[in-house]
Amino acid sequence: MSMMKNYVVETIRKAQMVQLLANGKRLDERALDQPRELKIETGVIPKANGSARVTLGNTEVIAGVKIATGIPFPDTPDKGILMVNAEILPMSSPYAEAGPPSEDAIELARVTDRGIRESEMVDMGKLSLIPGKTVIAVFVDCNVMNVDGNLFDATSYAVVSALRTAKMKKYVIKDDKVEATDELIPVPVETTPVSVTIARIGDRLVVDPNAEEEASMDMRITITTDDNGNICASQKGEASTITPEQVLQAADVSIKVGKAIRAQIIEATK
Amino acid sequence: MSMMKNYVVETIRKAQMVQLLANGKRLDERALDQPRELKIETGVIPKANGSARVTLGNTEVIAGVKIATGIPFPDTPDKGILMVNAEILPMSSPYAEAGPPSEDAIELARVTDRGIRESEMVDMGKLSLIPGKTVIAVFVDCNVMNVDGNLFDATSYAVVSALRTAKMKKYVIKDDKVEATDELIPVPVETTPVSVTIARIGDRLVVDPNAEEEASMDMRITITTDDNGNICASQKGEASTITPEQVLQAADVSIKVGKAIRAQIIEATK
Amino acid sequence: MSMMKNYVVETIRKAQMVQLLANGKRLDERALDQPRELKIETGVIPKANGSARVTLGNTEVIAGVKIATGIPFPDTPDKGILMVNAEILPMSSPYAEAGPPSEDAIELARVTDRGIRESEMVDMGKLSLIPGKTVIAVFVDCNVMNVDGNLFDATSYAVVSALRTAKMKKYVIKDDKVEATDELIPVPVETTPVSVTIARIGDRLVVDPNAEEEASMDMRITITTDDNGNICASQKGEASTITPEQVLQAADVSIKVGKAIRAQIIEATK
Amino acid sequence: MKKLWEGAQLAGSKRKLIDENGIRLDGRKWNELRPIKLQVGVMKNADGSAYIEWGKNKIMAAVYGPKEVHPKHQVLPDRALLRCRYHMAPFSVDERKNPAPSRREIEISKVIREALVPAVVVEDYPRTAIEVWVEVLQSDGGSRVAGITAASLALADAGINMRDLVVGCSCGLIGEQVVSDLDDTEDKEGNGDMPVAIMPNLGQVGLLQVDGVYTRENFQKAFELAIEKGKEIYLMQREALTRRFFGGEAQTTEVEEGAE
Amino acid sequence: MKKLWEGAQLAGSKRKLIDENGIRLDGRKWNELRPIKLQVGVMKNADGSAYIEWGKNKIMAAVYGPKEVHPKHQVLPDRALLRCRYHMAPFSVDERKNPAPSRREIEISKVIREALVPAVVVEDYPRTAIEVWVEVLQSDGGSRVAGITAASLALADAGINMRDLVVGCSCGLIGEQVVSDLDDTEDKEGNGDMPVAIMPNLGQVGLLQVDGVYTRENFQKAFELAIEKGKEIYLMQREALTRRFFGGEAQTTEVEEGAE
Amino acid sequence: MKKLWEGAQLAGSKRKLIDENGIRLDGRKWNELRPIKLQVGVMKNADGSAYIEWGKNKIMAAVYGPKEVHPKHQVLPDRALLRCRYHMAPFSVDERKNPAPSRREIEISKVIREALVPAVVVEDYPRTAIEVWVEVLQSDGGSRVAGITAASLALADAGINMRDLVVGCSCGLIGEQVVSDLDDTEDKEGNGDMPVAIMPNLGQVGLLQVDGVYTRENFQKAFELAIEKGKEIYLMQREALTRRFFGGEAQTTEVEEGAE
Repeated sequence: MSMMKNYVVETIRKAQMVQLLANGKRLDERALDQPRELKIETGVIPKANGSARVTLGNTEVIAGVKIATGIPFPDTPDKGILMVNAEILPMSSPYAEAGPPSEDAIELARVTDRGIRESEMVDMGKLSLIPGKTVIAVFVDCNVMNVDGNLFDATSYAVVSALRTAKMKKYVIKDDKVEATDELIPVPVETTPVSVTIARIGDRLVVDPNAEEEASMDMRITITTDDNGNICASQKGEASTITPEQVLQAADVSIKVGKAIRAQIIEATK
Repeated sequence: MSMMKNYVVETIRKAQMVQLLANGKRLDERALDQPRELKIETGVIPKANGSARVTLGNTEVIAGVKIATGIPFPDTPDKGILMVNAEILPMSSPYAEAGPPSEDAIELARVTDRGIRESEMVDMGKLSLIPGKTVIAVFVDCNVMNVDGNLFDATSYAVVSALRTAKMKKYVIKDDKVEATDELIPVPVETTPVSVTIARIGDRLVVDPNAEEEASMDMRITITTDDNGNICASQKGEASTITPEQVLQAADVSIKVGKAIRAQIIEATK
Repeated sequence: MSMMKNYVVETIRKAQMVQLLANGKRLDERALDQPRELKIETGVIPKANGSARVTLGNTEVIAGVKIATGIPFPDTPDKGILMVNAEILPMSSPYAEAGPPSEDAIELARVTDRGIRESEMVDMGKLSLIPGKTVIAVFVDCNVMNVDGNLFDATSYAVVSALRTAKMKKYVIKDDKVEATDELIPVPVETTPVSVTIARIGDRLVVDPNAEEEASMDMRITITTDDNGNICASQKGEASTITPEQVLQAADVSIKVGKAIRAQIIEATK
Repeated sequence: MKKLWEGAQLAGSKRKLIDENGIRLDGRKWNELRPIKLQVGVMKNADGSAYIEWGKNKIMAAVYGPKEVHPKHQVLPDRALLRCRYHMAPFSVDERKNPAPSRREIEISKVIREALVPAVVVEDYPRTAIEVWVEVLQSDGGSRVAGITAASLALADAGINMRDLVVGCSCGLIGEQVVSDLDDTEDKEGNGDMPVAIMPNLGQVGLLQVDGVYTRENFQKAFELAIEKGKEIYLMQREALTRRFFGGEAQTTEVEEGAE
Repeated sequence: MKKLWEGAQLAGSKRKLIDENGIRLDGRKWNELRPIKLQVGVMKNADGSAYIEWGKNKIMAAVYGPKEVHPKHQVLPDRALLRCRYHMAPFSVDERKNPAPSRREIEISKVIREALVPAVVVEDYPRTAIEVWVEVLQSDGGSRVAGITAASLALADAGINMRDLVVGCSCGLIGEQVVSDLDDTEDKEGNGDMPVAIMPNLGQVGLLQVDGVYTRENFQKAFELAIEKGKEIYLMQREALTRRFFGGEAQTTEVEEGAE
Repeated sequence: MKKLWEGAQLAGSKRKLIDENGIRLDGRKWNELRPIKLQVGVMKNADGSAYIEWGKNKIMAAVYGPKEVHPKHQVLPDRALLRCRYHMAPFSVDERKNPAPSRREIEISKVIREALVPAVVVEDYPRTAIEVWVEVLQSDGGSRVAGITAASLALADAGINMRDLVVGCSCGLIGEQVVSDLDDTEDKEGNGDMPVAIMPNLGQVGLLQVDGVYTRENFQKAFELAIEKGKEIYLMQREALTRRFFGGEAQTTEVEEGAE
């Protein structure tokens, strides 16, 4: 009975959503290109070298940065190591499950990682200490605490905010050995990549879909831009297609919306 | 049919057990604080550095010690390594299964480990060879061969007996290098921790429950004591509670019963 | 309906097969001791150090060799490392599955490995660079692409052909350090082991069973011989038995058939 | 008081964990608690949730259920199946922790579950599952008892029928001195840790684990202290629930330990 | 043309990936494809299959289905379940790859599936599974788009009803120069890679991923170039299918890129 | 006899495994067995069990069943499903073994199962599972044949209908000399190992594996020797079963090899 009722409610909501969208409106009264309220709190995990708690509407992600020395990869002997990992906690939604990372969690981590890496946010060359032997390794782990759509952007903002505020030990080289000093310095950040995710519902593109909108969307595209408004990463999602025109339209929206969000992230992480 | 018969038999046995316990008696005629017959055979696995086969009633456990040199953990550079592991073999009971260690096997290993570690049975400082670089690593693996209740105590007695009789190579340091000599010396044992497990059936506490008693128990508590009768580890088990009075009562029982068992272990492992 | 039809067809085919075999004939008109057409193509994976694509009838296997330097096993400090691995790709048959290697894939890899290793095909002593420190490690990975019976022989021929044509860097020792030169030299091959698999259907032994024959066989035996016609590995398979006479008969068949196949492999890998 | 200090010395601690005046490194007396903050109803999706800060512990607990059981063969015909996962975020400890569950986390998940089940009226929810997720965002001494304390609030917040709340506190030893509520340093460099969880109104103990070497006397003293402190924290739990259900917005219950 | 060369320099490439005359290391112009060979119907057991060689990529795709779904609970009542695995053979790359699926392979399997599903008339096969296996035998730049290109041929070869073929091409950046179809070296030492998969007749994009830093203008240029080149490869797909179904024996379609 | 010694030398053995008089390191002649002890019915819970000491091998085999099959989809409608696990205790070998099953253990489990199934009247137990657990407590040469020998006794002890017992023996080469029943040292430093399992009354071979390089003549000699020695051990199996069922208490059958 109650499931039937839910189903009816859901069908009505969806019809309502599509009708509203035809008039350029959304159920939660946002404009089509308007993201939900973004809140950023940094330093929430003092034991981490950097951390941030981000809420994007009701979607909540906590990112923590851990920094240590490590051995460089053989093909990049003079570059540091950056790894972004994400777990969609079982507490985050009735559909999430405990266990090894799902396909969705792996995609989330890799797309987030790509936005950071490809924008060259962190100057990896500056993380090299003794080329081929010792570099600085930066691990960013993300806990998705609550799911209400658009994990990609919330996770990306959390990682960027955590990295922008992370402090690491200053290392010096003495007699070919790496020594940690007591001085704390920031991670060498060069740009602030901003991910913007756009969903297509019916034939309309909407920015920052919430869970209800995601349930009705048939396509998702995430586009990340850097300080110069250049596009540095993208990922089309869902088992469906997008037209070439919509890709270019999404790019323009991402550049525009990204600019405003970047200002907000920079403000919150000064 | 046969299952129904078993169910009837079981219900009758349980009623009988509770009635007997009310009169301070057990189905197998033991006193409430009387453990089953304990047999300890050492040196059963000559290829191991130490070993013991313990039977506690029909519960049977074989423990084997392997000793090698290793690298110390970063936070304890001047201490050796001790690891206790346990497998509840699929042959040990109709309910055990092959596969990765179950939650029960992990708890069994960790509680056994805790009794050994916290009592400081093995002087870990004496297992250090070159601080920060080389230490002696002691692995104790336990095979639960047959399950008839109270794995905690049987496993603990097997580990303690194996360690008490283990022989390791004497190592010497030459030119900053560790060299093994032909001399065999005992593992530096400082005390003999004894685990005593107590079950509550109805409102009675009984020592060393067998499988039939475990099926009727609603609470289990394991308390480990050292040579001085000090309490060095404990674990309450089962999804149920114990009263504070019962905890203290169990502590007293554990000290008393532990003393007798310790004498028996020492005798068997001289 | 279609399954029933298949079942009927299968039963008729099988009856036909057994009747034919009684007259020394096979459904595909081969003689009992006649393997299917063997095709060997080498160098199919230029990025590998050696490679071969083998088809034995419709069974197809691709083997690729990767060679690198490594640390020797402690018990063979002056010998190189050889590892043979096999994956039965999910695309290879409707019955194969994705996931960790099945029992069948593990047996396939180990039996193939054994034939190479026990025949001493590769002179492992010549793969030692600095005893106890650096040796050459040879990895052979096999992809079973299509299954039509007798994976053992097809996989073995692919591995042998890939190894016979593999080229590795010549290494020199300078100041106790291993240096790779630009010169490419062959892997030190000493003999050419040939695996011959024989199935028993009814009371007849047939060489190189195809999938249809395997479905009707009740026993399988694989015997590997070297250049001198010596027997260097064997594996009886399937949950059934073989008579001692059949073992000896199979040995003779393997020596005879193996000789012809060896000539073909050597010709194809010159 | 000298005795305390000697005890700490004898145990080989590198630092004096308690000074000549019986004051601990963070300024607490032997029987004081670290600051505790509790918030109930903080997660949007979960059926119930609670957040606890206890010393440097930052722990989120969330509950889903009663819900359908998957896989089916785990269904209990006469009661709810309670699942529990205690998990540490990779950034929660000094050195990054592998996100896969460790043996330690598997054991703690088990003892937390065993402490919570007796408080839940599981027979009211036959054939269902109740899931309790405890996520340690930052870890300090006593994270398992903090997790239990939050988890039982999350169960209450989810409207699950309960016989009592469950509340935990860990006491232990510095040298031969019994102390309450060890922090990370005291846990590592001290001489014993005894996490205890109780159902305060029913006078029952649901979790008891012991590390260290206790005389019979100290064992009892530490155990009884843990119960006593648990009862104090229970008052904070009640306060937090009251604010949740009668105080409108989810609010923080922050009770600083008064003088003893 | 000088600009191109400077661009490549600025990006810190060790080699000049494009010379003063706009010619790439392998002799191609900025908008040329590497040689592509296609064969359909090459595997005996699979219901459909296709083999592609594209530059140094050597990739086999095979399809099984529609078939029964196991485990049952994954059945989709109104359409087929499409499974997809993109996997690299251990010998396919310079350094031996562990055969267990990496995170990269899991992600690529997902995006390939999401690019193929819209092309399959999944509603024609309710309650069944269609399995697509993509095995990279030798890897070069663009293996995922090559895999998609082969996989959609394998689906067609299996007789699965399709709305359109799916065809992919990857374009990208060397310095600030947009180039088509990056090979392994250009992918690693160049400045951006943008794999795109399209349904050419329906004018739809099924896969889009972007690496690198693109101005808005270059983004559009690379994206549109990928679509244009995809349409060229589609002609090769058609040719390969025609040979498969009307040319008797499975034959190789080998189309070398002409001058632009 | 000189020939033997040369053979051992040629093969690069560090020690002479056989001396000038044809005597092996442990004093055995070429065709002697190590001491074997058998005990049937030693485990309390298992439906059947047997313990074997063979040289330094110490192996326990236990059988459960016929029992219900889980998961259901593995049910065989017309016969019993026989499961088998050969497992080595971590302390069973010189260097501690990881308790997770190795590829070697998985293969040996398979060949042991394939040697046992033909001896079990599986069609008498349709839709059931029979589980055979072989645990190597201490390992020496020939542990798989020792395991089979014990496992078939455990099956008999469980009252499972059998066509014959299964008994194994491993023969092999030291240099060019065929020898019976290699111990660990001979297995590692010798020149070949050939484990064979037979059903002695039915004259059938259920397991045959070969390592080493054998002339056709030596192959036959070693194989026939393994069968001959297997038949000797079969007498010990019968003796052990007789004691089990007619001799009251579980007793040890200990047969020392006489002169040949």
